[in-house]
Amino acid sequence: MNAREHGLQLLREMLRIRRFEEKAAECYSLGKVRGFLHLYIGEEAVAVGTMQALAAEDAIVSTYREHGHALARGVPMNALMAELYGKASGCSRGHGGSMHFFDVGRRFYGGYAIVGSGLPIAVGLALADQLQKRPGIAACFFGDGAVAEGEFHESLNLAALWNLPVLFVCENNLYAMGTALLRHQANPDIHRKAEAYGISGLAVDGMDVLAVEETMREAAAAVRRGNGPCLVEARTYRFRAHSMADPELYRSKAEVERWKQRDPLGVLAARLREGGLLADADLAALDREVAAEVEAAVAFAEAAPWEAVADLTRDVYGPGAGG
Amino acid sequence: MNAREHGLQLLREMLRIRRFEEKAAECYSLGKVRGFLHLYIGEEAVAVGTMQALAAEDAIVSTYREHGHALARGVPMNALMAELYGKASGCSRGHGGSMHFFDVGRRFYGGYAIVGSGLPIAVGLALADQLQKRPGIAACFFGDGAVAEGEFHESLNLAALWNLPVLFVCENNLYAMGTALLRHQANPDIHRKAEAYGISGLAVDGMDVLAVEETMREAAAAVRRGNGPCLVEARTYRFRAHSMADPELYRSKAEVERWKQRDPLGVLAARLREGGLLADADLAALDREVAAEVEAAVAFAEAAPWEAVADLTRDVYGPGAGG
Amino acid sequence: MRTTYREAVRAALRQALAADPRVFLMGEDVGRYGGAFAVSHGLLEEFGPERVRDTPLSESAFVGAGIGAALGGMRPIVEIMTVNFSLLALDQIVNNAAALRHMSGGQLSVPLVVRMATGAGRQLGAQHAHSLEGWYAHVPGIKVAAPATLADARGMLAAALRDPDPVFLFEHAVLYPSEGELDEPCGPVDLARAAVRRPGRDVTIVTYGGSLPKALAAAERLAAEGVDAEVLDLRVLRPLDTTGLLASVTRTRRAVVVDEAWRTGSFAGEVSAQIMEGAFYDLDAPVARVCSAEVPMPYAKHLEDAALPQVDGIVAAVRGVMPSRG
Amino acid sequence: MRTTYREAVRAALRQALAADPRVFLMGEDVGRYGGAFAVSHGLLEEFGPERVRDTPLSESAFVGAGIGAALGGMRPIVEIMTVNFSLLALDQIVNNAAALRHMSGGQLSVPLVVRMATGAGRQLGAQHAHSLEGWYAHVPGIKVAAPATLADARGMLAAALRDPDPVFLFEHAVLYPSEGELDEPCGPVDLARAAVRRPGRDVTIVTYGGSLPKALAAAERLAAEGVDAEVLDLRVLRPLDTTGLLASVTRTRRAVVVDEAWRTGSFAGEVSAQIMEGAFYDLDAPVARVCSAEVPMPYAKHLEDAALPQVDGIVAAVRGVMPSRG
Ligand SMILES: Cc1ncc(C[n+]2csc(CCOP(=O)(O)OP(=O)(O)O)c2C)c(N)n1
Ligand SMILES: Cc1ncc(C[n+]2csc(CCOP(=O)(O)OP(=O)(O)O)c2C)c(N)n1
Ligand SMILES: [Mg+2]
Ligand SMILES: [Mg+2]
Repeated sequence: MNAREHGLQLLREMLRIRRFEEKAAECYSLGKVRGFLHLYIGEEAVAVGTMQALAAEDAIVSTYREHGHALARGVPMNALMAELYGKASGCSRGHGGSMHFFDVGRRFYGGYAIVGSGLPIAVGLALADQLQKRPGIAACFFGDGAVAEGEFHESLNLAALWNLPVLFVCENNLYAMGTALLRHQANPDIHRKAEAYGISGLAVDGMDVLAVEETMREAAAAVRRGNGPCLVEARTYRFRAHSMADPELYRSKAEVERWKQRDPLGVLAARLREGGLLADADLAALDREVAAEVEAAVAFAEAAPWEAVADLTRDVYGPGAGG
Repeated sequence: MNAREHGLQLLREMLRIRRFEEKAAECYSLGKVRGFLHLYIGEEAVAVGTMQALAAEDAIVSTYREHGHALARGVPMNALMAELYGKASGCSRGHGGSMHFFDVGRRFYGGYAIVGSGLPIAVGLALADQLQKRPGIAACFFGDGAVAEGEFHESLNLAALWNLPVLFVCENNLYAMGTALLRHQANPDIHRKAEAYGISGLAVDGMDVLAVEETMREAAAAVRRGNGPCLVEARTYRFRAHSMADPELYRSKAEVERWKQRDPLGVLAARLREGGLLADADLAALDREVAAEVEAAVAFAEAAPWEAVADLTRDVYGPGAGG
Repeated sequence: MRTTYREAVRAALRQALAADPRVFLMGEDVGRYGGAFAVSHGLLEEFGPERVRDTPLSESAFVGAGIGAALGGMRPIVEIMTVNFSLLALDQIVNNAAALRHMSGGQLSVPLVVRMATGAGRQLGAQHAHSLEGWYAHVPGIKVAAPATLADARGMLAAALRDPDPVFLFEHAVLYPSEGELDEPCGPVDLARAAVRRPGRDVTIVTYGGSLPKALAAAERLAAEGVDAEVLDLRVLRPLDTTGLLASVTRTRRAVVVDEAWRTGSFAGEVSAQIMEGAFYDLDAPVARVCSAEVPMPYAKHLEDAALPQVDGIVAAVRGVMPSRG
Repeated sequence: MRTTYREAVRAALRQALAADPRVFLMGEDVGRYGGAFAVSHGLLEEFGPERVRDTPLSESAFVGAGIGAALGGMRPIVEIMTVNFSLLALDQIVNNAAALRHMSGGQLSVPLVVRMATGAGRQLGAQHAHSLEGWYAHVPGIKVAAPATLADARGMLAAALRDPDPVFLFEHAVLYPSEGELDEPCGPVDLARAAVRRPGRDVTIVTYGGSLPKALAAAERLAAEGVDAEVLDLRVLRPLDTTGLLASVTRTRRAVVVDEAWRTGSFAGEVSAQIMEGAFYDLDAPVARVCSAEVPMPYAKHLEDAALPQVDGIVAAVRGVMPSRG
């Protein structure tokens, strides 16, 4: 795939996330989507850039802010929108909602809503690959806030100690809910914490999808080569509130506006334009294409069936569960 | 106090720990002391050297291997031996045993038997001092194994973030039970982990009580000055088994013998002799003195009363507990 | 005065902070964010960052630090955003907060208050819907209370701060917006007795916390059918007011226990067992339980509704223990 | 063949490791140390460090890694040295291990086995004496079993490894040295039914795990008094064999539940509640409980003995539910 095709591909993926979430927020205000809804808008370059470095055999573990990771991984938008609607056609049969997308076929091992609790899972998935001599690596996304949890420390030490193929991706968006990085990290230089575990740590501009892709390819390759885990800090920013309930008292509109100047979609579009790889017509076409996909997803979700209440406790235990 | 007096004082404190524990082990084989008994023998220089840097207003938090810390802090040997016997005259009324010595009057906040769980307690004690503008600092002892626990990470970050007066003392005796340092720490350079929290970390020869004292005075002074917490790694070794149940399959006799060449009591005695500060007569006198104290402690413990069974649930809740 | 459960808790916090310099509030986002449920909104501005402290995401460390600060003479109020995250701090709670006084032979005291939101009903899925009050009530050395009314939301905090031992207050998230009348002045309430929220002759509906409104609604429905149900709010799960519980049940001779926890191993089971032990010969029917279905809480509304205790289910359970009429 | 509970567990581990390459054992000191209770002694030498893995002190991470490895196709056996330390891993257990299958709409399966030593009686003090089986039994999505006999110590592990869901095995530390006869060959046992360990007509003593020997001793003492007690070993706490429980109690019409946990909120309460719900009209006396005193476990032997269920207390409780004679 040439540079233009690749560039358009990255732009398309980021746009799919952007439009999907704008629609999700709209559906939320209409009461069709409920519970917690954490938007990824502004951070799209991290998910899309990282996925370029991952293969089908790799496993992915994410957080409650995982719409972008699921979409970039190729989980069908229909299944995701239906999940937000709580329908049985959702990627988790409506059991999970926004915070718990799963697609085992694509090795998307899900959204975890307890901060930090996905890290040990990723370590275990990597251990399974190592023990079965499989080529896969485990990519684990988490936020800057998760770095303060004990599980961050325990997981990095364990993965490093056992030389496990884990790509730890910290999405540093400068806030843990309303708590700024400097008020939750004594040493805010997150990627440098890799040294405490004797592994390599990298930092990358999380608003530049090409930079993210390059860094992640490098990091993933090293992990694949058996160099053990790697910690990558992607510096990004959340354009929207933490969740739909957040009054955003903790940051200024000006700060948000400053970051919007570096909108990852805008940054890439400009870069492609400079290179003469993007024309207005391309953008318009992308917009139409993605808008259509989103509309189709909403139609699918609206039409999808509900799980029968009679099946409430099905899937609590597995088939033929002994005893 | 001149160099000779000070040297003899340090030697006496270490000898008191050594003889107390030898006697405790003897009582254990006689069935008079039960439960878990973790001996500190070989590590005496760390407790004794550190206590030189602490004042009455400072708080101390320790582990289940805390005989040495309690003795060096000045908790009466009688109360400790009675506690090992499970008597009501014990420092914890026989409720705690070897792993749970307490003496609130001396701000000895106890032995904690869940590895790593003392660290947050020390952070809180330091926070109380800071908020009440008291001069005290909190000294927190823990082992190399505790460094792998999430609470180590969370506690150091919190103490550093809030600039709390905590002296974190890691007694690195190279083993977590039967697991060697290199098999539980991806990066075994423990004091360097301080960097991840933006605080200072120091390492010291834990078999040399004078070196420990010097380093701890330096560290404690910095903490007192308000420079925030400090992490000191004392490199030491456990001469005895992890506990009375440990068959010691994980290390060689030769390794233990090598370390015994650096017995902290021998190291100090030799140093004092070189300086002409210690005569055989002094040693003999010390031995007699300490032997007498230990014998008295045993006599006290033997004669001490048992807590009445009728009082079993007293002290579960405080006096005038509301409700 | 007209107010809400949320404002009642905030008023109690403000009063506690104003009354005692040893009191401080710490937890995730209690400060600049204003509290995940806006309970502490405005307190940072009023009392400053020393006394209203935002913590990192480190539940074990900041709960343990609360224990240490209490040992050090402070009166910390630790907010764990929700009970779901308290699992990460259970070691500090069970092995330190609850044990230190006795384990030290009575030397130590841990005057700590821990507040947390609890319960389901907001479509948050399996990891954000726990009701673990019953687990906490199992642990000697701590006290466990569940304010279900505005008066308790306001008064239990002051009572907890007076207590020499760790007190855990469970605030059901669904109650925060609930409105009602509350009159000044506000002092502490007792942390000892269950309260009859609706007197009745025919049957006792025993409940606590977020299930109280459902129990009262069920009682109203039953009244229309001529069943006069008493509604007993346990208020404090540990120490449990067994006397008050047995007094009501021996009077009505029938009981239904409503508890949002999963049925097996729920606190409702403990209540049933205590009735068995203390009022067996006074019972005209076996005690029934209305609890949550044994399933990780699903996100979809119709499934979550089906999993949780509802008014219909309570009414049906009460009918089940009443003598069947012609 | 003459063997011990410890050796029975070891035999099961060896057999499992030999039979299935997906099986591996991980935990603190399971390897070079030989296991804190010498259960895994020799397995490192036999199966190597890849399959018998010493972990750092990181309960949350290695239990979570066990969950992840199970998701990845392995059959991990995670040893948590004792239940006391499992508090540090409860988030992984409750929010991940138990929830992932349902939360993912049935896509994920977590075939994980977690073993841990439990219980008191060895003078280890308040932080090393917990009996939290009842807490685990509260959680849907996992299974909870407590081998009390040599046959179960050996057979439950194989059964647990066949199960598609997380199974938690609680081995009472006091049982490890217990001796008995066990005959080859050893296959899996069921993880479904309670077992009558001693048939009797007059009363059912319901128990599990470490309390079984005490219950049997009490039954012998009672036999001498002419009271023929049946001893029912629950074996599996989740899913509970309610049918087997009710079958025994409806036959004997009297029951005493023995459980080493603190009384309030104990699993014994759940058992009592289920008897209330399923056999109320068949009872001749209220169900009694013999549990631990509500105190952090003290170190001193006489105090620990007084705090724990003992044969005398069980005998007295049974007498209490029998009709008073002469
Ligand atoms: C253990 C735990 N504590 C608290 C919460 C509540 N909570 C949800 S998200 C969040 C902030 C997490 O920040 P970060 O890790 O930076 O991720 P971000 O939301 O910025 O993507 C908090 C405190 C939680 N879900 N889990
Ligand atoms: C959380 C927890 N896990 C496991 C144990 C069992 N255990 C007791 S001591 C110990 C080793 C601790 O090693 P270290 O911290 O180096 O201290 P040391 O014994 O060497 O002084 C272990 C695994 C425990 N007490 N707590
Ligand atoms: Mg963030
Ligand atoms: Mg050590």
